[in-house]
Amino acid sequence: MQDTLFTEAMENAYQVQIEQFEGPLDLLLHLIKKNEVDIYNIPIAAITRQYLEYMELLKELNLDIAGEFLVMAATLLQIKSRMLLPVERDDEEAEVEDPRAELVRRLLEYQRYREAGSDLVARDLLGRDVFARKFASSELAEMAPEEEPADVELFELIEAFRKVLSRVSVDSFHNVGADGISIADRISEVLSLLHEKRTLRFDDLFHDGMNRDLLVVTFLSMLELCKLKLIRIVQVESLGAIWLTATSEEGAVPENADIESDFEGEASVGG
Amino acid sequence: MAGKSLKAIVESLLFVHEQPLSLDRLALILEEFERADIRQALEELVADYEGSERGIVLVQVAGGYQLRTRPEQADYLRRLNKTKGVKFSQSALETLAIIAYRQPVTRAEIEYLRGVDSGGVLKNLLEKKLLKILGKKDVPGKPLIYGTSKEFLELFDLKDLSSLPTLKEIQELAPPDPFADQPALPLAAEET
Amino acid sequence: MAGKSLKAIVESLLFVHEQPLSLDRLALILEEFERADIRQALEELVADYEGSERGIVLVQVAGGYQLRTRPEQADYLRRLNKTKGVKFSQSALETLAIIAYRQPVTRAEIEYLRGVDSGGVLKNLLEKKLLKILGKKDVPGKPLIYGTSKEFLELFDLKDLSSLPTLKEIQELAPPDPFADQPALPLAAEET
Repeated sequence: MQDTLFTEAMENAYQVQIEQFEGPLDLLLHLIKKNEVDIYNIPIAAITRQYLEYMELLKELNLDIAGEFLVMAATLLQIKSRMLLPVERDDEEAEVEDPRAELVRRLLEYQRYREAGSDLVARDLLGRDVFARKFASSELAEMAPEEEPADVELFELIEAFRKVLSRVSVDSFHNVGADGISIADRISEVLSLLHEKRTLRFDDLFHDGMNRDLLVVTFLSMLELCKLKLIRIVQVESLGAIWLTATSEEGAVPENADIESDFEGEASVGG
Repeated sequence: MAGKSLKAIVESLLFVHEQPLSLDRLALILEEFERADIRQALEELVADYEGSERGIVLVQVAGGYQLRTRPEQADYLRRLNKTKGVKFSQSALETLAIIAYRQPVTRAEIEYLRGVDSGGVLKNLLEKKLLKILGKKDVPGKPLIYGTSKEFLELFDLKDLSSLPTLKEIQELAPPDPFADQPALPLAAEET
Repeated sequence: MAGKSLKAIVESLLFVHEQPLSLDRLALILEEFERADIRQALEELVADYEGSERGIVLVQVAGGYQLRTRPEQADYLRRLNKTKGVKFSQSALETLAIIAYRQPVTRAEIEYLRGVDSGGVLKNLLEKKLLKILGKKDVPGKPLIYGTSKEFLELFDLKDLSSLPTLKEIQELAPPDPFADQPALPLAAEET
């Protein structure tokens, strides 16, 4: 019991320390600093030993070792072995590079960006140190445009596409209707509901308890009804509720549904 | 030194707060100051803004104080809205995304993917010249087929359509990793 | 009469606009005024706010002008909003710094410099809109290239990318560095 407690305490202690390292470069910089050695003349054997000890410690603690740490361990060992080889004197003009040079460059560069990062965060950050009016002024609200203003980024475009695809699972369409309700049945159900209520919320047709097949059948029924021009599906505002209306009923159709005339070629949605 | 006085503090609070701030609320926030001093700071600020040739005034509304633009400025402010450039709703973005990635594509295909009528959005995107009609599809009904335009590429600063990032590339950035516990072997080629 | 001068108009526009306003944009909105006059109005406003005992300053940031509170006021404003503001992890900061100074940059380059997988951080920074995808690099594998966004400049109070503080030179520590000036990274095939 005592033992377990002790080990756990140890583990926690190490974990705290381990989390400080962002990666192998971070760890190496730490070791160099701790040993107070010249970064241009790293005692590679000693540093490699300490690095491997640290890996060993992680392993003993049963902690995951990220692949990058192992790659670096291999690199260090490789440098160490190259340091042991005698320098060939044959071709004088091509100066042989110190095996450590590449690593030193990486470490220095990494350190440079790490410092730049802390310089960045020490600036007067908007929302932390300085504040701007990050809300739509009431003066503008009265004359606001209908659509949300947005500087759109490529990433947002992809995210929008991803969201669409996640809503429509393509393979769910392949195994429809093995048992349960048919599209034709569901169509008449939707129609009779619409007959009673004139307009329906899209969400109302999907209940929590519905199985996947019924969801798909319902969705396909709506598409079919659209195709047959028996219903209209409209969304008044972005992210707002989606409504179904029977096309025979004129009144309740929101404004932005007046597009048919602009798309004669598309009027008969078909395929 | 600027910015340290109570007046400056009150001004900055009024500046960043969306709703009017009452004296009570200010006194609560600025607990180390006297209520009377805060009141005086407010009065001075009202006078400062009123007196000089300013675009902003400090007014008393709805039981509090609020910085507002002068009514004379309304015409100019309205222009700000007009020149906001291309605007995107979520539905426009979705539609644009589908067309960008699935072109050539018909309206029916777009609506199939989105699950909602997309005529209005399409019209809007065509008007903004972000889309173009590529022709008619050779199927019954001869539906129009859509693609993205040169302006689309310009908007997103893309050289050509092949520079559009794929969904896969984004998903690869941070995939749910089923092998999280298995570190890559150090033997593998250094591909990081 | 107050509020009619160009300075007052510019002030009110700056006041209501959420993002920094550039001189170009202002010149477009205020078409009946001379660009030079608008510039002068801006300069006078900067001086007005700077000189007096004010809680607000007019700063140049992200390619435009924006009214902001003074850093000295931060403590009081935090009481109002109860916001802690943005928090950055070490990895997010490292990654941002690399991208800010080396853009356009690929994921492989970032990971080489950091020594660790950076997909998750990249995705996170993209979602926070601090980065943008600039397109694809014209090398085998066509990796995506990244840069910082306007929001990045706004957040870090930077006028533009050239006002980033200069990177501390390696030379300070060492003999003259033959590898200065951002050498191309020794990455083989650019596969992310």
